[in-house]
Amino acid sequence: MAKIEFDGVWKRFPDGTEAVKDLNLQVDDGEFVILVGPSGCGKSTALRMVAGLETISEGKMVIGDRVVNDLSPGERDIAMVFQSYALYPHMSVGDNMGFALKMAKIPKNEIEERVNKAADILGLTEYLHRKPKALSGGQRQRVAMGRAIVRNPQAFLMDEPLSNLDAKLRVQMRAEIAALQNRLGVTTLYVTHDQIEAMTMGDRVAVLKLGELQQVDSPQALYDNPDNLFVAGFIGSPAMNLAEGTVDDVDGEIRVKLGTLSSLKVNDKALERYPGLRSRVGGKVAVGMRPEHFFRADGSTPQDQMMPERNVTMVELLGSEVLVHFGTSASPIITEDMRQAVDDPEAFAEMEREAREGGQQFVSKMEPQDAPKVGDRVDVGFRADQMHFFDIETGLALR
Amino acid sequence: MAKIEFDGVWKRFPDGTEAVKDLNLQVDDGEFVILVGPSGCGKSTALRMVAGLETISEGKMVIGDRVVNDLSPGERDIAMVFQSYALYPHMSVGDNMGFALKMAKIPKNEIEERVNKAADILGLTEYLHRKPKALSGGQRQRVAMGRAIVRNPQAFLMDEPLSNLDAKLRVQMRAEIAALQNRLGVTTLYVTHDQIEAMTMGDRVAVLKLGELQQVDSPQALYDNPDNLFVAGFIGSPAMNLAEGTVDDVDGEIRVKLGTLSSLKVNDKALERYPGLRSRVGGKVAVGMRPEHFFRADGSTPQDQMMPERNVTMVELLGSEVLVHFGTSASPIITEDMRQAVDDPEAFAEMEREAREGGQQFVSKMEPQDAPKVGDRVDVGFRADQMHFFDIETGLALR
Amino acid sequence: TPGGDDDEAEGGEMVWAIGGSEAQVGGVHQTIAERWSEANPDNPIRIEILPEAADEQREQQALDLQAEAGGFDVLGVDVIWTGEYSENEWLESLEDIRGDIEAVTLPGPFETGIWGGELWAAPYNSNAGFLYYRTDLIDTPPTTWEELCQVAEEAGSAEGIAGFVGQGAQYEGFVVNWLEYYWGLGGELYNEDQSEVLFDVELATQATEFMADALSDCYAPGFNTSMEEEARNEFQGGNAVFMRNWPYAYSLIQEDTGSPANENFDIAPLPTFTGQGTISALGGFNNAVSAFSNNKEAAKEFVLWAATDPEVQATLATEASLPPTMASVYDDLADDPVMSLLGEVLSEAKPRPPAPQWNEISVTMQRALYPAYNGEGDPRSAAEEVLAFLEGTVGN
Amino acid sequence: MADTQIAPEPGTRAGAGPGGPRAAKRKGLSERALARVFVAPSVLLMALVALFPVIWAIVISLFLYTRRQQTGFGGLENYTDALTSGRFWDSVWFTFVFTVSSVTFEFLIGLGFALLMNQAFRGRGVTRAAILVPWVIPTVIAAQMWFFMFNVTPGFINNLLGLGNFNWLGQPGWPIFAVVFADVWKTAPFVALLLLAGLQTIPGDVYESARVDDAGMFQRFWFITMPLLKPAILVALLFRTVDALRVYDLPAVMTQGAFGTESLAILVREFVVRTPNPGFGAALSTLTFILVLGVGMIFVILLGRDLVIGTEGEE
Amino acid sequence: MSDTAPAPVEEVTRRGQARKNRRQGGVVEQRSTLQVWGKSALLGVILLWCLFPFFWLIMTSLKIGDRALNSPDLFQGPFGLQNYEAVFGQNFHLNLRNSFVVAGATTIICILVGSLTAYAIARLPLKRKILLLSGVLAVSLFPPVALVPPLYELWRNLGLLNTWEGLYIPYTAFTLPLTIFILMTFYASIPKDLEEAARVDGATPFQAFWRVILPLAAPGVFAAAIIIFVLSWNEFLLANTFAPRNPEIAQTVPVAIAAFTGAVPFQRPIGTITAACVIVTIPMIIIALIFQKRIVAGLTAGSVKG
Ligand SMILES: Nc1ncnc2c1ncn2[C@@H]1O[C@H](COP(=O)(O)OP(=O)(O)OP(=O)(O)O)[C@@H](O)[C@H]1O
Ligand SMILES: Nc1ncnc2c1ncn2[C@@H]1O[C@H](COP(=O)(O)OP(=O)(O)OP(=O)(O)O)[C@@H](O)[C@H]1O
Ligand SMILES: [Mg+2]
Ligand SMILES: [Mg+2]
Repeated sequence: MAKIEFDGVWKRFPDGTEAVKDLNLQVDDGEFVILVGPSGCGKSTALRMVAGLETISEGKMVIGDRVVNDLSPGERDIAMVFQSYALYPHMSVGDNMGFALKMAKIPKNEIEERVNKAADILGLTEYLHRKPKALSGGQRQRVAMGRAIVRNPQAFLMDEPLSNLDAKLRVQMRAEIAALQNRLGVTTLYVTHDQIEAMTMGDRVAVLKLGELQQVDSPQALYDNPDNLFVAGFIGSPAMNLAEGTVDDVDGEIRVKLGTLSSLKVNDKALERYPGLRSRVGGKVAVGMRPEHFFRADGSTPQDQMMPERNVTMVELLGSEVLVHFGTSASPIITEDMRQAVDDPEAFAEMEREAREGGQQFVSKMEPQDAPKVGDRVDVGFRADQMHFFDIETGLALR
Repeated sequence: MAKIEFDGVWKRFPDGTEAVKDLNLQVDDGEFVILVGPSGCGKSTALRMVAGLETISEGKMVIGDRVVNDLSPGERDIAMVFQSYALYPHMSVGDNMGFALKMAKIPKNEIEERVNKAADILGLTEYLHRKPKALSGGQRQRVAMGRAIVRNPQAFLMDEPLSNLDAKLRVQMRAEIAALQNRLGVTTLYVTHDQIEAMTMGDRVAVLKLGELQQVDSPQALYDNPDNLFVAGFIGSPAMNLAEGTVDDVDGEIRVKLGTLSSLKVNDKALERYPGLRSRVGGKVAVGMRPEHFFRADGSTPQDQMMPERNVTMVELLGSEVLVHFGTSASPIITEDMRQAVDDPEAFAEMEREAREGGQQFVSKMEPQDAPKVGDRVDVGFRADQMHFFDIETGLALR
Repeated sequence: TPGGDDDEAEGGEMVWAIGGSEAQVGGVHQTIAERWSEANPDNPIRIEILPEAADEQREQQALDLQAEAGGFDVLGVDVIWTGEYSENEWLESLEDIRGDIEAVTLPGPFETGIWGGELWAAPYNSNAGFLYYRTDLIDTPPTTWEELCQVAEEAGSAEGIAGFVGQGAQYEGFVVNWLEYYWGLGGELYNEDQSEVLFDVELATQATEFMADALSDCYAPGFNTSMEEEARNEFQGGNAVFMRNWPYAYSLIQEDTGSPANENFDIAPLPTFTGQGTISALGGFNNAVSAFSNNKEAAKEFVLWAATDPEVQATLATEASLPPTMASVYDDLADDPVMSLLGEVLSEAKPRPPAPQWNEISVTMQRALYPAYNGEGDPRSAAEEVLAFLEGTVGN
Repeated sequence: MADTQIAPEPGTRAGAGPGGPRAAKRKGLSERALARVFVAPSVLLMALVALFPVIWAIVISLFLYTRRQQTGFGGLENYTDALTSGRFWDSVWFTFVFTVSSVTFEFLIGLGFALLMNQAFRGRGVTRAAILVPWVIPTVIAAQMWFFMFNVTPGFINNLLGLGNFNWLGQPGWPIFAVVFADVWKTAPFVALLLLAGLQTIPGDVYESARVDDAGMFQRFWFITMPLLKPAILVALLFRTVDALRVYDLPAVMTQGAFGTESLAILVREFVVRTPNPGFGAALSTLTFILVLGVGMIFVILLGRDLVIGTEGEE
Repeated sequence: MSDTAPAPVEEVTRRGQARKNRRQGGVVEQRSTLQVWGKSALLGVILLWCLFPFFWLIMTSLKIGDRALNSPDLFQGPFGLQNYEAVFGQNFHLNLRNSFVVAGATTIICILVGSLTAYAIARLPLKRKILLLSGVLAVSLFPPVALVPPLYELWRNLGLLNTWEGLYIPYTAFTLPLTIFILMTFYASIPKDLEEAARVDGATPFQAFWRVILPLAAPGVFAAAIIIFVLSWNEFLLANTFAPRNPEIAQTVPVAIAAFTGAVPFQRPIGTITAACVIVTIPMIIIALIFQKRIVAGLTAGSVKG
């Protein structure tokens, strides 16, 4: 077992792409760290650098207490689940899983035992003798998983290992991986796009954007206290609603005004978390509101905790909950930063248009029994203590 | 545009594997049907049969009003996103996306226009000149997407097209696909493991298990009224809690007793949906309870709508909500059916053990503010109208 | 006499490097080697069989000799290699046995062993060209080339077959054929001791022009791609009236009872342009002693024996139809039609000059004259080219 | 596993400095060293066999000879002689024409064969072997055979086509055709074999994509097969070209170099074997070598661009 | 042109399925009888093209008698096995043995040594690869006839004349470039991820090569093996120089064939040559038949996503 440390690590591809920029991240011995970030932000590259599959353009990579920059992958003693699986096509599923053990000269019967056990866990027992090409996509992914979990390495590197599994299996696998990691105490770096995995599996979550580390913290901390707009917008699904707000001081009570209509009270709890807000009175800030903190207002809801008569534009039934989209006159946030995070010129253009028109859609999560219909005008409440505030230019939280 | 019809379709692989068994499914003209099912249940195979990439062992495949069993893929005029992407490694991203158009002899400038538009949507504009091998996994998947969406075919076939994208991009893509499908009115068959995609994108959802179609219905109907235990357990994440219950008639009030402790009232609403339950008084049935229908009971909760003093064994914070696992003495359901659905002998063995010991863990979804701590003993309420009942042997809903 | 460094190596087995069909097991060279070994158990001789093609034989000998490896003691050398080998100092001079050999050998073949006035190779077997003709189509063989061509055309077209076949492909055989015309016109290449060029451009042009004309008249189709075997096959298959070829064809045609030519052919000396006498190019192989041999004395004895022992020489003729070089043998072979004709022809046959440059000369002639007779070049300038080259060879 | 905090790498722990990270010592061979070890045997073997003779040949090409007798140092005289001789340029021209035409046809036919051999049908194995037959026949014998085929005597082709006594080998123009024809017959299977092997490397799912994209058979061939087959094509063309540039047997046996069919290799052999002039022969060899290598380099660079660059060390 | 989708033979041999499942993955393709006939006809033409001359060889080798052998009529008798008897009367089995040893050794060494080098060039970090490749190529490009005299000298000094080693060593050296180029393209076509997976699994670079890359390059390896074997089997120049005589020692088949002579000087031994040629061609056809089985598509199918 060993810690993994990125010490000012850069990756430049021959064509000049900088996939990882000055990454500083320490994964402690036995820790389980989740790596998240938009597609193409350098997660796989970072993992591959740990594994020794990409040269390190600059900086130091440390595993245990060895600088491993020049060590070959085999010498690093890590197990990896490749995003592309990279199964050995000429070997049966069993041989694929046992290959690393065979290389480590583990006795045959022990190999068999460990492979069978892993196959059990992964539900691959009946496919042990098949070649990868006769497997379904998810089965292949499980084989890739199996190749890692039969081992007992210094570190696990897993690159979206569950992305092609069905929900049920994924739940099971999550539990298995967590249990395994717990039992072996193996340092683990885990890439995922699944918010649930990100929030539940790891000790800490590291958020990358365009090769740059944004924030590393425990999942809940990340969720509750995002360091900047990007993290705020990235963590959580559906994403946090972000809008331009004007800060007012009404009789010593700080309020934010979104667009033309609403003026919401910022309560003390929120002010405690964002003390920087006080100095912004009269100015504009970025306001973040998570969908699940909206609720269907009723008579008892104070006026300064709700946006009255919102026009419902879309209702998505998710079974256990409902996503209600409604219109606001709040201007969306447009920073260069956002622009990059959106990574999609057209969406950006639309946002700009919306900004000009001074209005955007908010998404709220409501109880199914509270669900309005499209076209309804509803009063939408918001929990005053749950607001987030960021500098509109730098995107940094107003702490 | 054209309907797609599976008419008693079978697929047997040369090694004898029956990947699709007697599939009867009609996707209407312009309809958006989602195909879900456990890993390896034959979803990709079904799609590939529509595309003409797998021969049909038995049955008829109809697109529009032509039997296409013997038509080559090209003649079927369908666009497909492959689960494995199948990008052209020697072509740039732009050429990959434009290839089908080039084959269709679309003028160059129009190709360029359409490719640029798709690249915009997919956030690939800056990669248009790269070769696939210099892309990240998610970027490759987007190229695969792009290859399909530049076209205007009779049908879209999409095999987990968003599985490797981050949450944010996925939300965007979902919207784009839905909009595109709406705009073009193209019949679409869409495979996914993502519950949200399954629940929000399609007109109908088809559930496959081991090659057999289980149920086809609108997402909400599927969620609310699963036809059998398998669908009940498969749709929804976290999955529905399933346990053996004894049906009692207490003064004309139907109750179910789970394990030794609790006896829950079945209210009229539930009875309306499961009239078959009445005839089972005194017998055992399978009871299904969705996690989101639990709540933290308080003084006002009637005794017959709660399980008192449950031992909290795990609490998962998901940000917007909390999963609370608690112990019960309810016996789990073990049918051959279940066994197959679980597809994992070890998990099965554990379930059997639990069954002997007469107890299993339930998962509930609660508001973060209601979250107990591990080790707490809490009273867990359940919404009496939301119970599901199935025959314990056949797994069929007791309608 | 040679140096004494080989004294201690005196005795032991000798190696005779010779190729061709007769070197194979059962061939006459083997018989002769066995005969020698029986008579000289101290210095037996063994054959290293060289490949069939002359160029290959020469190449293999050259590798050994160039390396001064001494792997070969006795070398079977083509009559045209004498000068080259001696100039390379690969050969032991045979001057001390010259007299014995010269006394009994036909002059033509003997000359082929001489270079720079010295004897380097002992004559072993010889060869000369014949005119084969169809006795059923013509009565008497023509004596001039013009006549031959005319008769060939007439008889050929009457019969629906070709007139004349010979060696017309671009290779050494073509040079031989051309020289036979050129010599037949009275031309010469060099003077006696090869110190002066006597090449006559006029005659050479005539010879080439004759061939060029004949190519469209009396030569068989494919004449310009035919070698010995192609010629024989055409004649033997009954497709030609005349053939210029070596004696080997005789027995083959005679044995082929299915051939239209079988029983219906005869041989005659090659014609000339004057109708006088006959001229043929000489072929054959001589035996030389390697300068790197460890056993030169015995080797010399062997080559002398092979050149002068009447029994050996007779065996060549009787067992293998190889033309002997020893004059007296022909007297005993008078009733063999081939041998008797050979006896006649050989005395007038001309060796190609065994100069060291012969290969270059031959190549030059091929490259100049072959296109010329094929209408691809001017015969006169081709002849001038040859002359120029020949003159270059006498300077050094 | 040990319960130590520190990486339990036996043998490396002893040297672990307290606290701070340190550069780890390598164990075993680094990739770079291994690469050298992998390359070494080939290089040694090839150097052992080829280096000395090539250097020797290049050295003697600087000396003047009269036949086999060295007559002194000549510097580049042999080269200037060669480059100013019409015979040299004639043979360069023939070699060039031969190479271009034979390689073109070999490639086209070989590609066709390869595509055929790649099909699934009963008797494919036998067909594959049958297609290879021309190539396994020793060249000299094949050359002899084609001489018999084309020559007036015995005249198989004339017989077959009823051409009477058409003199394929004995009139200007046609001998080149005959030689090229024989070479194409003989070596198209070689190209086919290489391309067949190359076809196996093309992933099947790309074809599925292409079918779905409604690419017809020809389009799949042109847009998918050809580009993905490029490395194999380059290798096949490379070795066919350099071999064709050094063709010897076919013209030597079929025409003896007559009617402008003297190839560079025939010329070289002329001066090495038939009319030996080691210096001049070596100079001709060196010129041939430079020419062939020059052409070969074009392919190597094309190939290298495809295959090698990018895997090269990044420093 | 034909389609190039991978098409393993096994599937074809299941006759019932064969009609529907023509190719792997069972891509649907319509086949009219016309197409079938067209393809069969094409196949026929190709086989005729390839095999007619070989047929000529066989017919000629069976002919006896001088004139039959030289006749343009393939069926002009008389026929008999005398030519074959004559061939084996000349210790030809020893030549076959020599050729087998020499070609076999060349093939094995070439594949072993060449594989490693090709792998290093295709995948391992090396500087100046293009230069190395050019050097490798250059080795085989010098006109061999010019290399013969110095090599002869060298071999004589090393005592390698008339030995098997004396032949397969230079053969290996001169065939290595081809081997390296062929295998290099193959290794380069194998997804890099596989090897990376192996390295992560603790395989040394050599093990990764040996256990993962090499098996997947089988089509290339076997194609190369066929080529090397045939080239060294048929090599003439060096064999004729370094071991020109003595079947007991090292004379190879082509040299032996070239040494065949007619019954009398000048006579061309067509009968025995063709017979020998048929004899030596058959082992190579068998080898090609065996090796070609390994030239199959789709070896890397299912290994990587994307
Ligand atoms: N070529 C083949 N030969 C034999 N069995 C196969 C072959 N291809 C797939 N299968 C099997 O058929 C079943 C269905 O495969 P399919 O790829 O359709 O699954 P899927 O539903 O797409 O699964 P996933 O969600 O994992 O992609 C699987 O059990 C698989 O193992
Ligand atoms: N070989 C390469 N050459 C140039 N750029 C590359 C190369 N490989 C990856 N990249 C680029 O580097 C960036 C990071 O890639 P990486 O694979 O690490 O992304 P990722 O975070 O894993 O994304 P995903 O979630 O889509 O898998 C991407 O923008 C990608 O386009
Ligand atoms: Mg990635
Ligand atoms: Mg699938």
